[in-house]
Amino acid sequence: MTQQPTGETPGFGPNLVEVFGPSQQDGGPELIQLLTPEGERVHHPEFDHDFTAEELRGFYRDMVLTRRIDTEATALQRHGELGIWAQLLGQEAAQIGAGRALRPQDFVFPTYREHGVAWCRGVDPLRLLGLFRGVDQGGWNPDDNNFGLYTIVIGAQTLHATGYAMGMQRDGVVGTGDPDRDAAVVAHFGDGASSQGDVNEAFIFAASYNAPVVFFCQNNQWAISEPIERQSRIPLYQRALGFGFPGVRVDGNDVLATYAVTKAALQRARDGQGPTFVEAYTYRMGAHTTTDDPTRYRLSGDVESWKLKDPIARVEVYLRRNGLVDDEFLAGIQAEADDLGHTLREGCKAMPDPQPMSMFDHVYAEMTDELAAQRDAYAAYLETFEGSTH
Amino acid sequence: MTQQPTGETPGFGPNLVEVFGPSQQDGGPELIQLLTPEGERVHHPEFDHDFTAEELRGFYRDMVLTRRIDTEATALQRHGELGIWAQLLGQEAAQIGAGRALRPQDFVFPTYREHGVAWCRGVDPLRLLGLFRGVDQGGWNPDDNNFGLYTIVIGAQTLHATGYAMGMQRDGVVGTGDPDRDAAVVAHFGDGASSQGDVNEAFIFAASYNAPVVFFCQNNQWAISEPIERQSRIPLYQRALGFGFPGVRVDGNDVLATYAVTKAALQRARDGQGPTFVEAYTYRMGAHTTTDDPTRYRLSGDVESWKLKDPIARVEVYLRRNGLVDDEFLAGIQAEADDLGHTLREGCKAMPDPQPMSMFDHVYAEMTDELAAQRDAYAAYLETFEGSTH
Amino acid sequence: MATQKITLAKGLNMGLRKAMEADDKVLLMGEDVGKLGGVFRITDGLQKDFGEDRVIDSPLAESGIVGTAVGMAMRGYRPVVEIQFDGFVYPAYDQIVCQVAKIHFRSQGRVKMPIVIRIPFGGGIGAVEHHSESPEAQFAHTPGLKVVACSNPVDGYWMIQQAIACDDPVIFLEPKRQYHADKAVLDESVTPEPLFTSRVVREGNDLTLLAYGPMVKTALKAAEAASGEGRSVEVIDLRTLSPLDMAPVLESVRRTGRAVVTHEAHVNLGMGAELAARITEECFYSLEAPVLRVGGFDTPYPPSRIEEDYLPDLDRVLDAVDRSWEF
Amino acid sequence: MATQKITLAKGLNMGLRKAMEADDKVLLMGEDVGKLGGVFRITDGLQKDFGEDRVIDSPLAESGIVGTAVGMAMRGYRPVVEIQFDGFVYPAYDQIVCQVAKIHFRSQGRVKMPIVIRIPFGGGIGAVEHHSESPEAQFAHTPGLKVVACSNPVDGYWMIQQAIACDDPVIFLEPKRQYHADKAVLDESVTPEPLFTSRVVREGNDLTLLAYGPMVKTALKAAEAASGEGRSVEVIDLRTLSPLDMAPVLESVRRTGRAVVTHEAHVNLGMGAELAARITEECFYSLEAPVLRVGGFDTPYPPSRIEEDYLPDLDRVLDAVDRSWEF
Ligand SMILES: Cc1ncc(C[n+]2csc(CCOP(=O)(O)OP(=O)(O)O)c2C)c(N)n1
Ligand SMILES: Cc1ncc(C[n+]2csc(CCOP(=O)(O)OP(=O)(O)O)c2C)c(N)n1
Ligand SMILES: [Mg+2]
Ligand SMILES: [Mg+2]
Repeated sequence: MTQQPTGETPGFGPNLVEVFGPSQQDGGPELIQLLTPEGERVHHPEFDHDFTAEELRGFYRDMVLTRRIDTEATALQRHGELGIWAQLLGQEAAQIGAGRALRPQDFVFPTYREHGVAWCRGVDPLRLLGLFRGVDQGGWNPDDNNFGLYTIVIGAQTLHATGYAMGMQRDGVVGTGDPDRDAAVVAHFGDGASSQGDVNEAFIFAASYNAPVVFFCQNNQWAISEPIERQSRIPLYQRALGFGFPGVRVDGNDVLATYAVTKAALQRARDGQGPTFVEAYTYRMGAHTTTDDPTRYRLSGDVESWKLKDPIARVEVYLRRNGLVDDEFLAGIQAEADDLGHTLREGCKAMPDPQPMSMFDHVYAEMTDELAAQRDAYAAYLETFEGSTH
Repeated sequence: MTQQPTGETPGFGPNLVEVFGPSQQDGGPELIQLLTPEGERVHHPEFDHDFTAEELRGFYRDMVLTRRIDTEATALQRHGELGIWAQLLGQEAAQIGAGRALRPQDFVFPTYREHGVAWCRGVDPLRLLGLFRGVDQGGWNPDDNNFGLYTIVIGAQTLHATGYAMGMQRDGVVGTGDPDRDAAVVAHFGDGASSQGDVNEAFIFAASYNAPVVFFCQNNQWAISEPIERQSRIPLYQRALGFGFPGVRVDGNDVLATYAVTKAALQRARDGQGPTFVEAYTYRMGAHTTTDDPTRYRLSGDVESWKLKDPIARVEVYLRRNGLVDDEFLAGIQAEADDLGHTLREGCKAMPDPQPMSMFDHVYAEMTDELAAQRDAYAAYLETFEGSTH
Repeated sequence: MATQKITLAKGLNMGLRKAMEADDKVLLMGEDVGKLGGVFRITDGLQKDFGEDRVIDSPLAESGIVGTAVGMAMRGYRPVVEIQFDGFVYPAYDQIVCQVAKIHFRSQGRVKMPIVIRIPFGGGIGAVEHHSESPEAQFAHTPGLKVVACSNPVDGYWMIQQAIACDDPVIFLEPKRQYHADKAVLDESVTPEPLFTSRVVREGNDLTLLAYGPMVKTALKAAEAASGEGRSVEVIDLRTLSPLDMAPVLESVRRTGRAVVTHEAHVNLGMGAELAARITEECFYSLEAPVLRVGGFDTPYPPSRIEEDYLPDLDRVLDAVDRSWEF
Repeated sequence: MATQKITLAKGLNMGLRKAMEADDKVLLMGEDVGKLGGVFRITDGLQKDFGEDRVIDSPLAESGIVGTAVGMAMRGYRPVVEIQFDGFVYPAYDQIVCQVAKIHFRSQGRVKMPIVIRIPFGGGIGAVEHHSESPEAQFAHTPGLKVVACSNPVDGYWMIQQAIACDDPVIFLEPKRQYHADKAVLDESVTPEPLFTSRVVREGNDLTLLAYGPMVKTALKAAEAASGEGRSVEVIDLRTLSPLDMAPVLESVRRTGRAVVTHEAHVNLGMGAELAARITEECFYSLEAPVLRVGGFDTPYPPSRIEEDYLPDLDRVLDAVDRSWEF
């Protein structure tokens, strides 16, 4: 009953399908790729990069450690140490590619799932757990690593990113030609988020002011139980074209391609050429969060087929085949991962609960008398239990 | 400082400007036109229609009478009979073209400026004045003429339109092939409105459900004092392409073209082929409303150049040149317009103020005791002034 | 008709099913309400039985969901919208307060808005930010909306059906931490009270304790505890927040002379403020003490590890009862 | 420094200019704030003098305006946002209550949100729907926001500068029907009171009348009229709605024993409810009558031809004064 287009209607110019094809199973021909799922290095006429062995090993290490953060956190949730966890399994390449393309002066606005980007920015992974453990709502200082706090209201941060980028314009750090000065912003969001008014308004503001922002969408095919088709009937990156700025689709399971494309988009922004939409075409291998049950809404066959496109495996194959790593190197990274896992486990369990009275702190920069009175009354009330079992 | 794109960046594929050019002064080559400003009938390969003399005379009459409604209402505001008035001067062709393309079973969601569409739907023009006089908030029954109430919050009605269209799908009145049954919705909005989250969400819902809705945007170049460039740096109709449905730009000062294009878009919707975006490229010849002062923000030269594209004059030239009207016919319409003006003037002045107590009516379909008590208390209070000068 | 023991989640699910069976204009809309059955499974199985046209998975956009529901209502449907969590209703706030609430008035009664907006609300489930809000006052302040909150499985079953049958828009608040907490016996042969009425859920003579949604359970426990200290506390489950059903409240307070209101929402400008103002105006000479309020503090909802400090609990309610006494 | 007579519109315009001169991080954003100077001309001339980078015409999208202001604030700017009319703030409500209000708390004080959101509010100007709303309670209920309302030209001048200097987000309400109504003498050498304080604007002994924004003028007239009948009414201009400055209010009510609150917003869950609840709790034994509220009725704002019936006026305020007396 909710019919899909049945064909061409006379009178509507170039048939739409010719301009914008429907989303294709494998990401379509427009998918930018530099490393195939089989670990073959391929080249792209517009986006390419000469990766050093060092860089490639770095990506590999980043992805392995990021995956470990994710599996540890998932386990910690199962053991009751976290209330919930938003897994990134399968999205490591998209995040490490995007994260490593940044320069220090760039600024990142994440969702709640950007653990890999946080890693690249140097945020202590333990700090990521606080929100999910319920001990804080973001335990790092955004200005320490130019990495904003996780944002839960879908899409809200894309406007913040655009405003921040407008601030950069006013600070004169865009288009000066000085590579250590020119800066840009990355706004992360998901395929589902692309339906929010805020995200589309962010496109409008960014285009209108030509703001230096890269809209980095991880199309992991799902918004909880809803497939991408509910949000868009054409490839998402094409959304940007209608707002007057470029959009590209990159293989989000290919860290090389994601890196190269994001880097180019960031440079474009820093140069003062405005916003770009990067759709990292990937797949959410796990559940939406640890409380979700994807067996209710998707086929295990789909998941299986995506396993063949694993972002880490293909880099490992490439590195090995080209003799860029040896068993010792790989074992070293595994050891590092084990250490990281251990640190996270211990660190998480040791994370203290906040002081109850801390909820009155930081409601305002300038505390109000009425809130101070409420706080004091509660403190006095709590004192009446002193010594009791309350 | 808010730089515009300075050129091509290597790595971003087909240069954007090749795909989507910047908005062009005269509407650009993509502008669909059937009658030039000089009154020449031209043809279009995709959108055309054989207009009967009857139809053309009808358009002419509609536009003249609509303009009269507008000038009368403007005058009534100057005389203090209306609080404010939203003028449509210059947009008559866009509205009559869109309005006449409707079939009875279609449904229209207007903004606050669709006086011409209301006229086509058979809404008594006097009823339009109530809102602006402050005696009601919409004095007609939407179901009487399938014409919704004026909506003031920018863009809100585009979602209502989409939902209504989804209702039509569920009612089985889309794509049945029965011309008296198949129905569609038109959502009106302005160029400024295209920036609202709601409008973009309406595009998403309409595309996702393939809803039978025509998004009819009157790009009159201004949102109060802000020019279209603040909202979009490419032609507005291209916005739709990024959402996966067709967009076209029609000369909104050409009633023939607007009619033909809207009719085709409506048919597409009724046939179950989903949404279309029609950008009627026009110009707000008057102020935003009677309280606005456009001399503060735009050049009189621009207005002068648009006068040459007057939507009524070109039809008159065409009709006369082809001997389709004579002086008597034109005089008859003038007389009709004078009558209409008279009716509006007298009718407006005679419009009674609402009863104060009516504000308690219709807050709910099922009145609540507490509101009834508030009403009764106020009535009792008013009675204490009975006989006094209150 | 057989009786059965049900949870609140089950009661709501059954009530939705009944409403959909009774009237094929009833539609469900929202994020993940289809195959998944909603993140709380309240719509479990309904898409399977009623089809995708009546149980509609929506794009991820709350304003869009409510805005299209308005259009559906104009076309004669009765949409029931699910907002996934309380904290995500705000993108739809404009459509709710400017459109849903006003269209009947704007149209002089010509256009009805029989929309139900279901919101799982309140805290205490150990969730992250935006998942534990209590936005009721932000809706109750808006004329044109009706606002109700259920507190138990049986009410859930009946109230959702009554809300759907109501020709006015209803904000329907569901205490999410009660979804699976307790079971109650549903006897479908018992005629329910009308929707917009409050209910005395425990009788008492010394103090009137007002609660709704998740706090009713706490209030009942507090009354029980107080009775141990020889204080007879009457508990009223308000059920309807707009309109308020003041008659049983005033009758009670005139008898008891004391009132305490409790809710999870922030105290400042919460429902307690309105109740205190009205009770004081109507029972001025009966009051032995001012109406006291026990609510969430006037801070953002804190990290979940300290949410039990933020939320009013048995002890804080009892403390207010004591303070009322000592006044 | 010379004194001059100014309107409220002029006071705000001058205050904005001062703030922009004092700190080049101060930016203005909003619809039509540039060449047009805003539909009320409050930003008149500022874009000409400070340039398009500091006085920014925004696309027509309120959520976008506030959301980008958040990002600007994160980058160290102090954005002053103009919402064109009260009824158009709701598309931005989500960004305001979930982001602007919470980011300082969320970040444990690491990220400040020095954003001012200016809203011309209230009715009485003969406007169409959505142009006469009083949304203050919907913001005051939200922890993390501060909410103030100015009532006169001199306060307009000082308060807007103080709000911009404040490191917390401030919802700044401007009584639009007062913009051009009256002139007052501005003496810039006089040091203003702090922003978050209320002010006794007329002394009296028999009843305390609380008002803010557009109702201050009406309240003063009512006090004048009451004095003709031998009743000495004290009028307090609340100025700050969140936080409330209760000290002068309580001091006054303890003296007078009676209080009336008036505002244009709907009575139900309006500021009057909170004031009534607090006053009653703090002054229980001083009150001779319950706190009475005179507000807009609990209906949508009606068509303008009957708005004077909807709005509280001199007579309705006096009626409440009488009722308080007769209690
Ligand atoms: C405004 C809002 N509505 C609903 C939610 C609940 N929610 C959390 S994540 C999610 C799906 C997001 O999907 P997507 O944008 O694709 O990101 P992903 O989770 O796949 O990374 C939803 C609906 C929310 N957080 N915010
Ligand atoms: C949500 C909202 N914000 C602001 C306004 C105030 N306003 C009324 S009309 C208008 C400009 C609309 O421009 P456009 O969409 O181009 O329509 P036009 O008036 O040109 O027909 C604005 C900003 C409003 N009505 N609603
Ligand atoms: Mg996703
Ligand atoms: Mg316009």
